[in-house]
This record gives sequence, C-alpha cells and structure tokens, in this order.
Amino acid sequence: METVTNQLVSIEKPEIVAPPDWQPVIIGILCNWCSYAGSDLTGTSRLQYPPNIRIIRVPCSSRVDTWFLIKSLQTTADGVLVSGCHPGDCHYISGNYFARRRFLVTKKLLNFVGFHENRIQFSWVSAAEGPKFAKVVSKVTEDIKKLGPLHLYKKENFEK
Amino acid sequence: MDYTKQIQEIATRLFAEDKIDVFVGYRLTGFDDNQVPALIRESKDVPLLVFNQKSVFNLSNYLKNDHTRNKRVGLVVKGCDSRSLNLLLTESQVKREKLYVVGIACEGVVDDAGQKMQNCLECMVPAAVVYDELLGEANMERRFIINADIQDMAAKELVQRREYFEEVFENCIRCNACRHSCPLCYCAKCCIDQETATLYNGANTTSSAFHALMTWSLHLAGRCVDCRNCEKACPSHLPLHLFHKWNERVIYENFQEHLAGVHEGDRGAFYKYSMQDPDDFIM
Amino acid sequence: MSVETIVTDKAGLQKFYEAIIAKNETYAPVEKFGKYDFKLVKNLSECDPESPIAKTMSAKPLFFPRSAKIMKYVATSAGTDVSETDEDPLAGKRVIVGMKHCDARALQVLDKVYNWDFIDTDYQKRRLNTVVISTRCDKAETHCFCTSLDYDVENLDAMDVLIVNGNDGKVYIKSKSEKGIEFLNSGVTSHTSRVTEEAAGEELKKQYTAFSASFRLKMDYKSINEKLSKIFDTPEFENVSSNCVSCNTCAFVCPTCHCFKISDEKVKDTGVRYKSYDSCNNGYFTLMAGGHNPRPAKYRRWRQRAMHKFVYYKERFGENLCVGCGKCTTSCPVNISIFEVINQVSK
Amino acid sequence: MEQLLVPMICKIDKVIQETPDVRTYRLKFKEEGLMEKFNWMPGQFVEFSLLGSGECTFCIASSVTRKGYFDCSIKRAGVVTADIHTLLDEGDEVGIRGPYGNWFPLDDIKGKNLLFVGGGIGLAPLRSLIQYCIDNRNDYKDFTILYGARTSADMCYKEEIKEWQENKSLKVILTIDRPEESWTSNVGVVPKILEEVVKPEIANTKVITCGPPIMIKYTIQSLLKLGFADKDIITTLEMKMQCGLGKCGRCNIGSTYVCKDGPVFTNEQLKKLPDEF
Repeated sequence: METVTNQLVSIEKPEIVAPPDWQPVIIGILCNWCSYAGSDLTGTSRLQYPPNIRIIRVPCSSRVDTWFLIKSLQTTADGVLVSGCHPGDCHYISGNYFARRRFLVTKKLLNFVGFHENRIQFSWVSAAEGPKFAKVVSKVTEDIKKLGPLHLYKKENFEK
Repeated sequence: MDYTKQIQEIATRLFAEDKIDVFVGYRLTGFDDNQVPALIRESKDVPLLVFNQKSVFNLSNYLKNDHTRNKRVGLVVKGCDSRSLNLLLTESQVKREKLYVVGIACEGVVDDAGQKMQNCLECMVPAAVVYDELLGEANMERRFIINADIQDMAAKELVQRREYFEEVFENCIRCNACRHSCPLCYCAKCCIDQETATLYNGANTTSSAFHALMTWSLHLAGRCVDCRNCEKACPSHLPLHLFHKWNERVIYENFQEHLAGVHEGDRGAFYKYSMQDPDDFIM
Repeated sequence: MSVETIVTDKAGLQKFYEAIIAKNETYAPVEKFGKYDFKLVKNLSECDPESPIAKTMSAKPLFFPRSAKIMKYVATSAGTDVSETDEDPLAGKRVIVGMKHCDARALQVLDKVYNWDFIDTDYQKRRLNTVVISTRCDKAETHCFCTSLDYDVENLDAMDVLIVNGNDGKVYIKSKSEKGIEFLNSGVTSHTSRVTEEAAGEELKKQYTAFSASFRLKMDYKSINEKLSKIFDTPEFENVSSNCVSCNTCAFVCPTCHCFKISDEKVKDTGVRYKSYDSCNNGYFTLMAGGHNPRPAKYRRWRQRAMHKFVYYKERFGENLCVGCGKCTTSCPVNISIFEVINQVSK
Repeated sequence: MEQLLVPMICKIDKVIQETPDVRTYRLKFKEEGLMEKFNWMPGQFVEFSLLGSGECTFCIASSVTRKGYFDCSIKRAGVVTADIHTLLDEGDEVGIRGPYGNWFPLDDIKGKNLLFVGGGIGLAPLRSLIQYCIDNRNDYKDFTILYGARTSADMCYKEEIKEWQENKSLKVILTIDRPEESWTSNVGVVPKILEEVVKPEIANTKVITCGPPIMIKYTIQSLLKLGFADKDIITTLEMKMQCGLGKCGRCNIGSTYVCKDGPVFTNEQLKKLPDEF
C-alpha cells in the first residue's frame, strides 16, 4: 500500500519532513558597497522579495570566511546567499576575485560531504541592480523551498 | 631507496663545518623497522640517522617546534615535505638562510603493512623542490591521478555521501591530532583547538566534529601537500585525505592547475586569483 | 565465593556470545575505518570480540564518555533555569564483551581517582551496572608490556567473567566475581560441563606461561618508579620529548588518562555544559587567564605526563597510571614508545 | 560526578567597580535558605560560571562572619572574565559551585601576630581572612596589613582600606610601584617596603601573602632573609582548575591537587613541591 504525500522532505535526509507551515531561513551575507546598496535600492524602489532572507552586512565579499557559511548552516539557516560586487567593481580592487575562489571550493566541498549544492549560492549584484537583487532572492528562496529543511550537524541538537 | 649513508655523511659534514645546530632526520625505533623522527644536536649521534622507504613522517612539522625555532636546522625532505617547506618559506614561517635542506628524489614510502602509501602512488612531485643538496634522480615526473576513492565517492548519490560522512564525523573524537601533526597548521591560536575555538568549545559532538574538520580542511585547501601526517595521527583512522584530495582536485581543475608549494614563492590557492577563474556558479 | 569454570570449544564460545547479545544490552568492538570501538551491538556479526588490541580503542568511553552532558540551561533576562540532563545512556544494566585484561585493569586504576574524596556517582553507577567480560590475550603485541607492571595479569580480578582460549583448543569461561557468577547463571550459557578449579587451573596456567613468554618488552616497574621520582630535573626529558608533535593522541586513546575540561555550548538562550576529554600535552592545558603558564615548554608537559603515570599517581593512590596496553605507542604518528622513553630517562 | 558539577544559581546583589579592571560581585543564592547553609572558611574558593561563557575559579573575598552574602572579586584577564565584566550587572544570575579547597590554618594563627602581605588582586583571598580576624579581633595580637599595587588607581577595596586605616587596632601600610603626585604613602615594590618600612617582628608572627606569582616569589625571598621560618609563611596558590573536585587533573603539582590539598600552602609545603607553579 502506498500513500502519496505532498509532504516536503529534506533532500539530504529524507526521513526529515518539513512541518506544514515551514518557511526556509536564508542568511544573506552582502558586501557593503554593492549588494547591500543594491538591496537598499530594491527596498526604496518598492520591489517585492521574499522575507525569508536575513541580511548581514560585511565590508567586502572576501571578508566572508568559509566558516561563516559553515556556522550559518549549523545554526539557523537552511541556505546561505553570499553576494558581492561584479568582477572588476570591487571597492577594494580585487577582494571579490579572492572570494570567488573560496566560494567555489567551499560549495564543492560541502556538496561533497552531503549538502545539496543549492544550499550555498552566490551572486554578483551591483548597487544599481535593485531588480536583480529581488530576482536573486526570489530564486534562492524558491530553490531552497524545494530542498526542504536542513537538518545536518545542527548545533542546537546537542547530540551524543 | 636507501640514503642512510649519504645523509649521515652530510650531517657529519654540516656539524664539522658548524653550519647547523640541529639536524632533523629519522632514526629507527630500536626494535622494528619503524622510524622515529630524530632531532640530532651533536655529531656523535649522527650514526643513528637512517633514511629508507619507511621514512614516512613529514619532518617540516618540526620547524614549528621549540627545539628548532631560531636555530640553524638541517632537514631531510621528500617531495611532499619539500612542498610544505616551500609554503612555510613563502608564508614567512621559517627563514631559508637558517635551513640546510637535504632533498630526496623519493620513490614512495610504505605504510606499516609494507604497502606503498596511496598518496605515493599518485604523487605528482616526487622529487624535492627546495634543497641545498639532492639525493637521487631529479627528473621524476608523474601524472596527476585522480584518487580512485574520491571518484567513487563523488559518483555516489547525495544521500549516500551524507550517510558516509555522517559516520566520519561521528567517529571523530576531537583530539585535534590532525591539526597538530599538520606541518602547515602553525597558528598559535587555532580556530578548532578546544580552548580557542570559534564556534565550538571543544565538546565532542558530531556537529562540532563537522565544524572542526570542515573549517580545518578549508583552511588547508590549496595548501595541503598530501603528506598524510594527519591520517597517520588520527586515532580513529578517519579518511581525512578525502577532504584534502577533493579540494586539491577542485582547485587543480578550476584554478589553472594549481598545486600547492611546487614553485618557489608560490602561495596557497586562496592567496591569489586569476581573471580566468570560473564564474558560472555565480548568479 | 564459589568460582565456576565452564569448559567449551570455539563454537560454544560463539554461542555464548550470541546468547549474551540476545539477552543483554551488549557493547562490543565494532570495526569502522579500520579501527575498533566499543559500541552497542544487536548481533554477533556486527562485532568482533577478538579484535586485535592495537587497533581497538579502549573501553574507557563507556564509563567516562568522550563528552558527557553535565546540565542543560536556559538563561534569559527573566532568569536562569538549570535542569539536569536526560537520563544517562550508559547507566543501565549492560555487558561489555571483548575487553582485554589491560582495559579491565584500567577500570580498577580509575576507580581510585573517582572514588577519592568527592565520589563520582555516575561513574560508580556505570561500573556497578556493568558486567565486564574480558578475554586473555594469546600473544603479546609489539608494544604490550602489561606483565611488567604492578598487577598480577594472571590472577587479575578486575573483570567479572574471564575467557581464556586454552592451548588445548578448549575455551575456559571463568567467573571472577559475585556479579560474574550471577551473570553466568542467568541463562547465557547452556553448557553443563563445569570443571573444578584444579582441573582448569593447570590449563590456564599453561596458557599464561605461553602468553607471558611472548612479551618483547620487559622492565622492572619498581626501579622505574624509584628512579623517576628522583630525576625531576633531568635534561633527558628535553631530549626524549624533542620529537613529540604534541598531537595529544596518546591521552585520548589511553585507557587510564582521566583529565577533562568543562565547556559550554550555547545557542541563543539555551545551552549545554559538557565534560570532555583533555590532554596535558596541550600548551593551554595549564594556561591561566593572566597569561601565566606553569608548564610553558613541551618537555615540562611531557614530564608531567610521564611522572603522573609512574610517580605521582603511585604516590597518591598506590598504583601506576599505566596498564601497559601500548595503545599510545601504536597510535602515535611518530612512533614514540612510552616504554622506551621512561626506560631511557631513568637509565 | 556530573551532578556534582551542576552549579547553584546566585543573584548578583551589587557590583562594585574596584579598579578599572577589577569588579567585586556581591552574590546571594536565589533559592531561599541556601545562603544560611552556605558556610565557607577564609581561603576557600568557588567555581563561578557565567552560563554560556564558561566557568572560572575565584576565591571568596568576604568572610563568613559577614552574613547574608559573599563577594567575588574578578579581574578582567581572559575570555570568561571579559564576558563577566561586559555582560553581568546587578540582578543578573550566575552559577556557583563550592566552596572547595582548604583554608587558612585558623588554629595555627590564633594568638599570633599577623602580617598580611598583598599585591594587586591578591588582596581578595586575604580580605576574607582579614575580615574574619577583625570580627574575632581578640583572638589575635598585632595586626599589620601591607598592601601594594601598581598605581593608586589599581588598589582594590579602597573604601574598606579606609575603614581599616581608621580602625586603631590595625596597622595598614600601603605602597605603589611608582611615585604619583597626590600619593603621600610609601613608594616601592612590596618586598622593598617589607624590609625597609614594615620591619616586622619575627617571633610569634605568621605571614600570610598573596599576589601575582612574581611578587610572591620575591616576598618569600625577603621574608626568609628577614628570618621567618618556612612554616610561618602562608600563601595561596593560583592554578588553572576546572572541576575543583580533585578529578580533572589540571591543578596537579606533583602528586598534590591544588584544589583539594590547597590552595593554601605554607612555604614549608611549597618547598617539597616540584617547581611548576
């Protein structure tokens, strides 16, 4: 006998079922000079984007240490979005080039140990790209809604 | 591969010419053919030195040791050891003029069971890249063979990988032996050490092990030279090389065939960039 | 106390193990990544009670867990609420199979420190509710030196049930305590071929003679104790510690090391306080907040470890804090042998 | 043991800023009736925990004769103490375990002259004994307190020192390391003042000293030079501790557990210990 359910399960751990009113929490780490200004512009130009994102402002995308991402995923987040200036536009000249390398390796490694690759996403959003920011956040939220809740190595489990 | 005689000759000469204060090499444990690193301070102890295919431990670890700091050191390095030495030099942890490096063109070392170590089978740089003197043939080049177990692992489904690594993190006992035995982990305050940890205070839980191993392997990404000191030290025998080799592979494929510490003055992959770095994963 | 000995064969031993696992909460060595760790098992095929000693972690975590929860708390501006943690998962009635003599002996040594002054009730409870079944080794491994220490390996009474693989192909199962007799009578064995003490005694003695002859490492612990206590300031400690990488593996695998630290893990308002292993080889082990460190140099920490094992503990509790299992040596990444080191220092 | 490590909750009654980096926390047990049952002797210590940050060892800085509260003086030095200073205020709750350790040999010092030598935050454990002795003043003969600090601003318990100075039955000598403008008392390090100004009577005197490790070392040296016997010099040791129960092994000096056999030692006992403190 097979019961067809519409319940959303965590993609990494199918035994974990999302509660019916589940909404993902996404940590957005934005660079001060472009993406944060971009998100500001989104707000001032009255563009809607999902409220699931919690924004943290950092001076530059290369300020994002890899363990910021790991810590986010281990505490509240179901997904992380890191956003910085377009290549060539970095306020500190080359910060985002360094960041780009770290992001790729972090994303691949976390994917390797069993996180879905869409849990960590990156974008380049400039200060003038308000609509793009709204689009990026909508897409990330949509992606993570499909993946279900993240229940891997959460700190608050206090296991063992 | 037995350079015992040559190394003893070199060490004797260096002590006689008063070029070094301490010579770091290997000696036998005294009962079997396993070897212990030896820090030789006087020429009378030089006959203890040996070097053969059982000389496994990466000696550049001892450059962060109390006994070698601010001293003139003679050091034996194999291919992988010399790469980590190269990184230590680039990162200003040791001074080149204080070192006398005996490089070895390594033919691969063996583990306790006598099998050739897996990292030696796929070694790309077997001969030492930094040396004052090289023993053996220098022109040894090998291919970059992608680790078979990495390939198997990457081919698995997401859920299977998660299950496998959950077991890895569960079996970690948070002793931090991996970090202490790594030649490239020289931070006085480490972000995964119990007392100075950033997110976890050292309780041994699966999540703290995940945090520690992930952060640690990402700090070593693009710097790890695959000497497997960490795996030798791990009391739980965890397959720590999976993280490092995976990172090495990602970095090699994406960042212009970067290999840590092969060229002099070459920094870790995260300390430089190129315009050609992949951008397609970024929205 | 009457001592019972059951004689059986290899197949009977397997049946014995199966019966134990079926009837009790049983912990046994389970292989993972090439090393064995004591875990709760459901059937015999998962585990290997005859695991090699060098590749087996000690059974210490079953009594002194790697991380034990002390308490849970909720700390908000409205007040603080401390609650005891959930039930101790290790406190129930249980059986451990596949322990070796050195491991069992380690528990005896640990009893001293845990029952000194403030009594560790959790540890006591775990000890009380556990039936320890220990197998005597047939052959010493490379780094074993248990026979050279201050306990009688042959007549060790640290375990409840002793299993000896006799040289005649028979297996002798012997109860060593009241708990052991009760356990053997609880229906785990259907064998009725029980022999007298004398009949089994000879075979056990023969096995022990062969076993003790297989030791490569032998020393006189009394002279070591005595000499070490006099040479606190010897520069030899600096020499022997020079190739240590301070990786702490030795302390984490040691069946008798019992130093721990207390740490808080907190998420928002709630948190858990843990008691977890620590090692005296860490530079920060004695580092105080003002920056004062009584043992700043590596050789001082090394000396503390060696002296604690062979001098201080002996002075205080009358036992060596070492059972000669050789686990520290086999897991050392640079093959430093504690046996060699103490012998070299006290030469 | 896990339940032995669970702290009792205390409420902070009062916070006194002693110096720029030392604060005294006056604590009371939250649960009714616990305060009356909580008895300690001068020299004992408690494990003070700020839940979420960690646990630290502090000596109790007040005497059991002053009922209804106890004090802990905390210097900002490490991670947890920094958190304590920034996060804790009056009315907040902390965890306390204790009291642990041994205490000053009250029987031995009865009927003797007492000389207290304190430096910096090292006055805290002495204060417990000083208060105790003041409250039982008739049991002791001459009573001298020598207290040194780096600067006049670094002196702890300023109000209380004023009280002591006004108390005719005590002799209080203060010193600072370097001259300051408005400072009228002695200038110089503690051992120097001890030899040049205090000139204590040797016979029938017990010296109780505490301070930074380097100060203790030189104070003991000059006390021995003055002719004091080893058994008449009493000090309290500082060692890193985690459990306070004689289990965790951090405070081992030789076969001695500082948390059980200490923290109060006479110089006679200290001489037998290996030089690791």
